[in-house]
Amino acid sequence: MAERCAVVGVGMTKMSKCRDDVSMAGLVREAAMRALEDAEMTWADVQAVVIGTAPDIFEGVMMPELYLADALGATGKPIMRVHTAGSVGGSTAVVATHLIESQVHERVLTVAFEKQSEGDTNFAFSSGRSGGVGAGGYFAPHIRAYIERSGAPAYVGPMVAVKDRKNALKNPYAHLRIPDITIEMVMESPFVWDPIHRLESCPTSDGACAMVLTNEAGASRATKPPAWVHGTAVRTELGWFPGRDPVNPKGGQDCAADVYRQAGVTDPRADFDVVECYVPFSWYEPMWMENLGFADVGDGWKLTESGATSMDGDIPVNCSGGVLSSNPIGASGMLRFAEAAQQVRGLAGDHQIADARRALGHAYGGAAQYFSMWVVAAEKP
Amino acid sequence: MATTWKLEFPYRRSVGPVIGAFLTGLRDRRVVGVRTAGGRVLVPPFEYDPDTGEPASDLVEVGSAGVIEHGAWVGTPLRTHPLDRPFAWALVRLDGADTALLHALDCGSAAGAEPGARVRIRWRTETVGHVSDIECFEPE
Amino acid sequence: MTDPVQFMSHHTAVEYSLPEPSRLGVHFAVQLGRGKIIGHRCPQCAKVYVPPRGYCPLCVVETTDADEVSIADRGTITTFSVITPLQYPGQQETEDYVQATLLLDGSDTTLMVTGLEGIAIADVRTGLRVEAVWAPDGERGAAAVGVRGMGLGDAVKGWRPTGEPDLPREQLAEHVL
Amino acid sequence: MTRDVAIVAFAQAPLDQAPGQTETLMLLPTITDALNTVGLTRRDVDFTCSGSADYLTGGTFTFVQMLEAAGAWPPISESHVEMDGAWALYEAWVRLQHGDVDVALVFSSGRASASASLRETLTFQLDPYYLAPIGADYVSLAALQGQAVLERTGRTDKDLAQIVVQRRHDAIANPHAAVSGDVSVDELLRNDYVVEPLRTHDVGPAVDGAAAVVLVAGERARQICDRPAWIAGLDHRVDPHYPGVRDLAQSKSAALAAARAGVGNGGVEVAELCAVCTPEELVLTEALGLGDAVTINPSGGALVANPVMVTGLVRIGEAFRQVHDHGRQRVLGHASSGPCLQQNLVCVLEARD
Repeated sequence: MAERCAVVGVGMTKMSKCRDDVSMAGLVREAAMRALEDAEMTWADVQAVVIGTAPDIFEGVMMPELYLADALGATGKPIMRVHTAGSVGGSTAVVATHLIESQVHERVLTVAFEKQSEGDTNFAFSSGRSGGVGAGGYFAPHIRAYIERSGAPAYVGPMVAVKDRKNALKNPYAHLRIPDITIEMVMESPFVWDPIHRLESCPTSDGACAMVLTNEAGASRATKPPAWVHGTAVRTELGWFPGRDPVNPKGGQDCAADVYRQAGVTDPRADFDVVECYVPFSWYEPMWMENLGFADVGDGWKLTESGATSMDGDIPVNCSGGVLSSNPIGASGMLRFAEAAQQVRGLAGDHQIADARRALGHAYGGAAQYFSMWVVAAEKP
Repeated sequence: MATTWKLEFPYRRSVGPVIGAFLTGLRDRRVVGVRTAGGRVLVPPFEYDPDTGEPASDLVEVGSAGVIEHGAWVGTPLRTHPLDRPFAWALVRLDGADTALLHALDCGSAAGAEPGARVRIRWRTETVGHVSDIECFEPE
Repeated sequence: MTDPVQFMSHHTAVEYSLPEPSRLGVHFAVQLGRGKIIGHRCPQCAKVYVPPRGYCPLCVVETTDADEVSIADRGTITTFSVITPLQYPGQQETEDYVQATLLLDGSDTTLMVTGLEGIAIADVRTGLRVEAVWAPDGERGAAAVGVRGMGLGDAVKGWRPTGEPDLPREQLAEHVL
Repeated sequence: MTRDVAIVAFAQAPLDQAPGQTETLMLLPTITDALNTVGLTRRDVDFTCSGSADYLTGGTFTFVQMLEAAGAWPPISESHVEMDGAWALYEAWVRLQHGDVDVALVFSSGRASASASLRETLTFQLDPYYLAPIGADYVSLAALQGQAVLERTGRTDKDLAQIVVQRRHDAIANPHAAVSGDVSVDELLRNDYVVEPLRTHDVGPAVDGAAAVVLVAGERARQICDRPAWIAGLDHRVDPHYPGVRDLAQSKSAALAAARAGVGNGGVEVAELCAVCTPEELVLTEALGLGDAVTINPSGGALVANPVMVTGLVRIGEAFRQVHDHGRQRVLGHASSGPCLQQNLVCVLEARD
C-alpha cells in the first residue's frame, strides 16, 4: 500500500516581470534553497529531483533539466522533467508525490519555474507565426460563453481581479502590486480580448517554486509543521471535439471527484478552509468554482459576488494573489499547490487564513483540458 | 513554394553574478573562474559545485592559456559553428583551472588538437561580454 | 571602469521543413479549389469532421475516402472574441479584428475564422448566420492549406452575414469550440 | 518492496510512412497494435504517460495533439515528460507501484526529419550561456567523448568500425532499421569523418518514429500475456551537464543506474543500449559492467536507427522482445539523454516461469 507523503519545505522566489539579477540556474536555486532551508535539509539529503516548466521555446532551452541538473544538486541522482502545459507545476508536484508514495524515494525535491523575460510568451505560443492571439485570445470565447450562459453581471470578473490584486499586497513574493485597484479601474482598462479587460488578465512573470516532499517518518522528524498530502489526481481530455464543453470541462469535474474521494471530501465548500485555484483570467474563478463543485452550475459568480471567496469569506480563494498577480507559467501550478500547503502549515504569513486545516491546490492547462489537483491538510491522513 | 520555415528569436538572458563575472572578465580580456568549497577552480564558472550543488561564489582569475584535454577535428563546420573553416573543438584546462573550457581551436589540422598541447585564447577585436569574445583558441 | 555584464544576447535561428501535405490534405485543398468543402463522417459515432483528419479522435479510429461528405459553405457563429493583436516578432496583425468560432451546416466541428465582412465589429454576435466569401476561381491558393490542417487556407477570403434569422443560443451550447 | 510490474506488449510504427503523415497518425495504429496484442482496448488503460520534445518540430505544446491517438475522451489519468519515452515508462512504473491501478500505456514519438539540421536543433539542449551560443552540437560533443574513450582504452576508429559492421549485420533482421547490410571494416573506413573520430557510419541515422509499450501489474500480466517481461530493476541517474567538468571516457551515472537496477545481481544475457554514436557503446559497456558474454544490441541498436525521443523506449521494447519472443531470461534495456550520455536509464527485464 502507498506510503504517506508530506510537504516539509516550501520555497518561492520573488516574482517580477524580469528577474534581471539571476540566471535561470540562479532562479531555480533561489526557490530550491529556500525549500531546503525550510525543510532543514541540505542538497545531500535530496534523493531525486522532479522539475516542471512550460514550453521550452519560452526560454529557448530544449529540455532545460539537462542544463539545470547539477544546478539542482541532481548529480548522481534521478531527475525528471514533466510537461503538461499550464498545469505542469501541479502535475510535477503530483509526480514527486508519487515517488514518495510508491516508496521509491524518501526525500524528493520538486521545482517548477519560468523565466519568461528571456523570450516572448506570445512569440512562443505562435511559434513565431503571424496571427497569434495568445492564451487570452483562446480563452476569451469560452469566457463569453460562460457569461452568456450564466447571466453573470459584468462586474463579477472585475471583482475577482480586484480581490486577487488586493490579496497580492499581503504576499511579499507576488509580482503585480496595484494598491489602489478598483472595479471601475478594471472595467475602464482596455479590452485585450473582449470580454477580457487588461486588468482581468494575468501578467507574464519570472519566478520559481520548490517543495521538499518526504514520507511519514521524515515528516515526523520535521520541526516545522508538515502539510500532509491527502490526495492527488490528474485528468486530461481532448482539447477539441464536437460537443466538448470547455466552460465546464468534464476532466476538471472528474479530477476533483477523484481527489475528493481520496481525501474524504464530500462537501467542498464546507470541507475546505481555503483554495488556491488556477485563475489566469478573472472569470475563471466563478467558472472553476462550479467545475470543482463549490457552487451549482450557473451559480459560481454568486459565490464571488457574495464575497465568499475573499479572505474574510467562508471559502477564501487565492489569498496569495493567485495567477492574476504572478504568472511564471511553468511554476504557476506549483505555486497553487505550495500556497495550499503553506496555509495548512500555518506558514502563509500575512495572507494566512486563521486555523486553515484543509486546502485544495488546483492547476489547469492547454485548452482547459489538463487538470492536476491535490488536497493537503494539517492532520495526518 | 517555401519548403522550410525558420524559428528565430533574439533571447536576452540575464546572467546573474557568477556567469556575469565571467562575461565581464571576457569583456576585459581576462578569464574569471570560481573556486568551490572543496577547492576546485571551475572555468567556466558556475554558481554551484557541479558535484554537490553547494553554492560557489569565490571568484578567481586564471590564465588565458592552457592545455588541451581532448580535441576533435571538424573538417566540415556547420553554419552555427564559431569558425567557418576547418577547426577542432577543444576542451582546454586553462592555467590555474581544474576543469576544461570548450571552444573552437584554430589549429590548421587534426594534429594540432592532440591532448597535452598548449593553446591560448585568441580574443575577438571587439569584446562585449559574451562567450564569443573568445574568438577561438590558437596554438601557443 | 564599466558596469558588470548583466545580460547577454542569444540570437537563435533554427530551420524546419514544412510538413509535406498528406494525400488527404491535398484532396481537401483540391476540393476547396473547386469551391467545395468536404468532411469525414466517423463510421462509428457519425460525427462529421471539417477539415477531415483521417481519424475520429473520439472513437480513435481511422476514417477514409468512403467516409467523405459534402458540407455547406454557410453556418453559424457560436462564439467570438474581439482581438487587439499582441505584438511580437513575426506578428503581422495590427488592427482589432473579430475571431469567431464557426459551425458550418452539416459539420459537427467548428472552425476558428476571421475576416468577417459587411458587419461592424460591434454587431457580431453568437447565433449570427454567415456564408463564405470565396476567393476568385484560380486564386484559392490550395497550397496554403493543410500545414496545420485546421482551416480553409485562403480559399475562403472571409465570411458575410446571410441575413437569415439568428440561431438561438441554446442550439449552439455544444459548439463553443 | 516494489510491486511486480511487467511489460506485456510493445509496438513500433513502421519506418516507411506515407508523405505528410502526422505524428498523431503514426501513433494511433501503433498504440492500437500494442493494446490489441494482449486483448486490451484504450478503455482498459488506467494511466497513460508519453514522452516527446517540442523543439524537434519547432512547435509549442506539440504533445497535446498526440492525445488524439491516446484516446482522451472520456478524460483519462495522464502525464507527459519532455524526455525520451523511456522516462515516461519510468513515471508509469512509479504510478503502478501505488497498487490501486494495474494497466499503464506508455508511448512516445518524434519527427527528427522536421529539422533542417538535427545537430543545430539539438544544440538548444545545451547550456544557454556557454555552449549553445558557440554552436556546440551533439555530434561534436560525442566526438570529444569518442576521443576521450579511444585515448583511455587505446582503441582506434577501426574498432569503432568493427562495432558498426556487427550492428548493421544484425539490423538485417530488423524492419525498423534505417541502415543495414553486410559491410567490411575497410569499406567503412573509407567513409568521411563527420567530426573526428566519428565517421558518417558512427552517427545513428535520425529517423521519424513512434512506439508504444503496455505495462501491467501483478497477476493480470500473466493472465493476458504468455511470457511477460517483468521489471526486475529500473533506475536513472544524471551527470553534470558541462562536458569539461567530468571524465568523458566514463559514465558514472550509467554505472550508478546499473547498480541501482541490480544489473550485477545475476547479470544479463542481452543489452539494448541507447548509443547514438559508436564510442558511446564502449563507455556504456564498461559502465554497465557488461562482459564479453553479453549480446549487445541484437536489433542493431541506435546506430541503425535513431528515432529521437523514442530511441530509448525502443531499446526497452527490444529488450522486451528478447524475453517475450526469443526466450531470454534476463535482459537490459538502456536509454540516454543529453550531451555525452549525460543522463542514463537502466531497465532490467526478466522472465519468471
